[in-house]
Amino acid sequence: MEIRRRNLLKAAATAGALLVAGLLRPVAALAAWSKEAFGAKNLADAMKSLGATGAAPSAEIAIEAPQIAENGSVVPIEITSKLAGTTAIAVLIEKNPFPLAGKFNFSEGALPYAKLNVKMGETSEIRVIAWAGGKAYSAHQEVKVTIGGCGG
Amino acid sequence: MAAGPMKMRAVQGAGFTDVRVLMSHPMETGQRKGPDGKLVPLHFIQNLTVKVNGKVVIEGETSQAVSRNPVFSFRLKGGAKGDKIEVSWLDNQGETNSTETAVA
Amino acid sequence: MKRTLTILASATLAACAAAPVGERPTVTAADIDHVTRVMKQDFHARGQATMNRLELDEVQRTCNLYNDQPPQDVAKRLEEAQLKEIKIPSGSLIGNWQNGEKIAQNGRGTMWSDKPGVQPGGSCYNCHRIQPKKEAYGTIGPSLAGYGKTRGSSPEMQRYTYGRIFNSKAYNLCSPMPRLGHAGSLNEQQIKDLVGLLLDPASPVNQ
Amino acid sequence: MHRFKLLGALLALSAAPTLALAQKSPYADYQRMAAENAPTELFELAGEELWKKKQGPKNASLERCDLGQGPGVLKGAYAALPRYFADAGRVMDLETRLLYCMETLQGRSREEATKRAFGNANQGSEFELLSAYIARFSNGMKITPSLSQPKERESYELGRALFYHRVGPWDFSCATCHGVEGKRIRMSELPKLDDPKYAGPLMATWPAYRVSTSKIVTLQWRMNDCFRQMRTPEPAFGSETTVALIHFMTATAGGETYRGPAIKR
Repeated sequence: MEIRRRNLLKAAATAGALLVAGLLRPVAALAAWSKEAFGAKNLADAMKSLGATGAAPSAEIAIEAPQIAENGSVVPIEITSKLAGTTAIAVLIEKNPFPLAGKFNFSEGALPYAKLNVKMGETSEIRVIAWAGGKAYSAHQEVKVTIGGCGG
Repeated sequence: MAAGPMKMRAVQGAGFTDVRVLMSHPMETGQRKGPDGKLVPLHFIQNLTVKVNGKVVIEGETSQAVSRNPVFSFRLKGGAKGDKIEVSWLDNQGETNSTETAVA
Repeated sequence: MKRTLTILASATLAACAAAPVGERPTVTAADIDHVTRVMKQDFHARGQATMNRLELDEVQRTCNLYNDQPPQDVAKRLEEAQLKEIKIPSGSLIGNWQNGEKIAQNGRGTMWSDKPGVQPGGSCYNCHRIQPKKEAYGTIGPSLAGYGKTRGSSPEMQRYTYGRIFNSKAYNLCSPMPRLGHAGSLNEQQIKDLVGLLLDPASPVNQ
Repeated sequence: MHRFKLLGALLALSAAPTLALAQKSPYADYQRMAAENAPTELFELAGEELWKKKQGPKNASLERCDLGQGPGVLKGAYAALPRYFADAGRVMDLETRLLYCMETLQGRSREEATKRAFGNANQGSEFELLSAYIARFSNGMKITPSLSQPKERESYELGRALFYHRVGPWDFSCATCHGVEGKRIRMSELPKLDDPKYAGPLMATWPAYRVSTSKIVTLQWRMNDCFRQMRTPEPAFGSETTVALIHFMTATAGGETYRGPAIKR
């Protein structure tokens, strides 16, 4: 394994630390980031920005997540779409301040599958949207979040 | 860990190649207070790119809701021993990192 | 320690490796002193956690000696002595249950990491179910849900509840519960507020 | 470690009901999935760098450190600790031994090396990262802490006595929380650590990536933090007290298969 560290942009980032995040956008904009969808504060707005309003429920989308999570700061989820020709999958956590957690576009050569850890502020539905043949489909699963600890 | 090292493994499975990639990154939400009582600025990975032999196969966009020290697994169709896999990320502060490995 | 060690050395290896499940070691006064000696040599004061915290009082010493099951006469004598130390204020002991709930939830205070001078909480939810609707509760102590509903709030019950929080060891010498008043962790008003949480008919504990 | 083979087998049998028990926990699925997807390897990688890094007045790495299996031998080392080390004249757990090697091989002072014994999410401590790296080499092996030397039995007995010793302003002992079956503090299940049925699965998964603090936590840290919550003064890193407690609990877990570094809540 080889690790390469590229800090070319770090100097710019440091210099810009006092500036609002928006000014750094041009750098990030080199790669697309759906600012509007990620900035949406509720599920409906996020779905709208993603062009997924009215997504049809589908049993072909599998969500594997624990029913109860001991700690909301790390909730493992595994998502798979069995819809033929799936081009993208998005994960939304309905009760989070910003529901959209991630969106993955798959090209020829990748399977429509992703496994990741997400943060959940409270018990919430996890909604997964998959796009196939230009249409959006959706599935959801609830994850209960326990925030325990002794306070010590 | 602060933003820094990455680690990746790509292993052939049944008809696909399993790629697991780990990244050191604080994934700050901008809502957490640091030891000084001040809010720690928003700092999270926004873009993730997976390439196989130089060709982009997955483009991911992520938010601050991805957990600290992100771990992602992806699956590639087929895949042969020795295929070169490259994963890179770019965060909202312009930091970036990448790693590559060959399918084992 | 020496005595136990001699027994061990002559025992089989298996017995050395892991004591029979649930069986506590036989403890002598010398063993307790040995443990205290080792701790004094290994520990250092930090923040408000000073070294005198390693000294044992008679209750701790007795409970350690008898593995929390002292003979009845020994327990009774010490319980009575502990009971005498409880200072129960006059008048109603039912304080503000809303404040009581905050104190019951608060698990901070008196640790080396806590700021000195900040009034500690009672850590009650760590071990007890209290408000039936609050789910994050511990189970080391008995459930206190509906505590006042079944017991009423007579002056006698108020005094008992106050005393039990002030010094649980006065009622059950080797109870796992801290002596919150006796240790100086909770003050009079805080204990009254906790009594309120448990006994006030308006408290969610009794709904 | 052949002398404990029989014992290990016996204890393994007694630990068998543990699996069914673990499945009863409402968090079993969560814990399994989180463990599969934990970033533990990142910390192991950082630990490997520290193991090989030349530092201290002697500008030496730790690669010749003898963890009990010979200089530099990592395979199975963690699973066979704590044990007595003749060169140091005392029983040591992994972290205490690492400190010894930092002092002897690297020429560092105890004070300097333990200045930051426990790290944070931004930067783990040397002991935490090294522990994660070294423990990995014992994954799949049976836990067999040594008890054949008189000093080892003494340490075990001291740990056992400490476990039940009530002390401090709140009268707590380890057993107050970890001596009864089926109890919780808030929502956290409390393993009964003088019982192989609970000590086995627990000790088999330290050190671990702690989800709530995003860092590797070690047994020395666990001892330190339990005493903090018991409201006592602070035990010194690698002290006789902390090593003895670790020895007692590891011996109680003897025979269990080590499966760390794992994850914790």
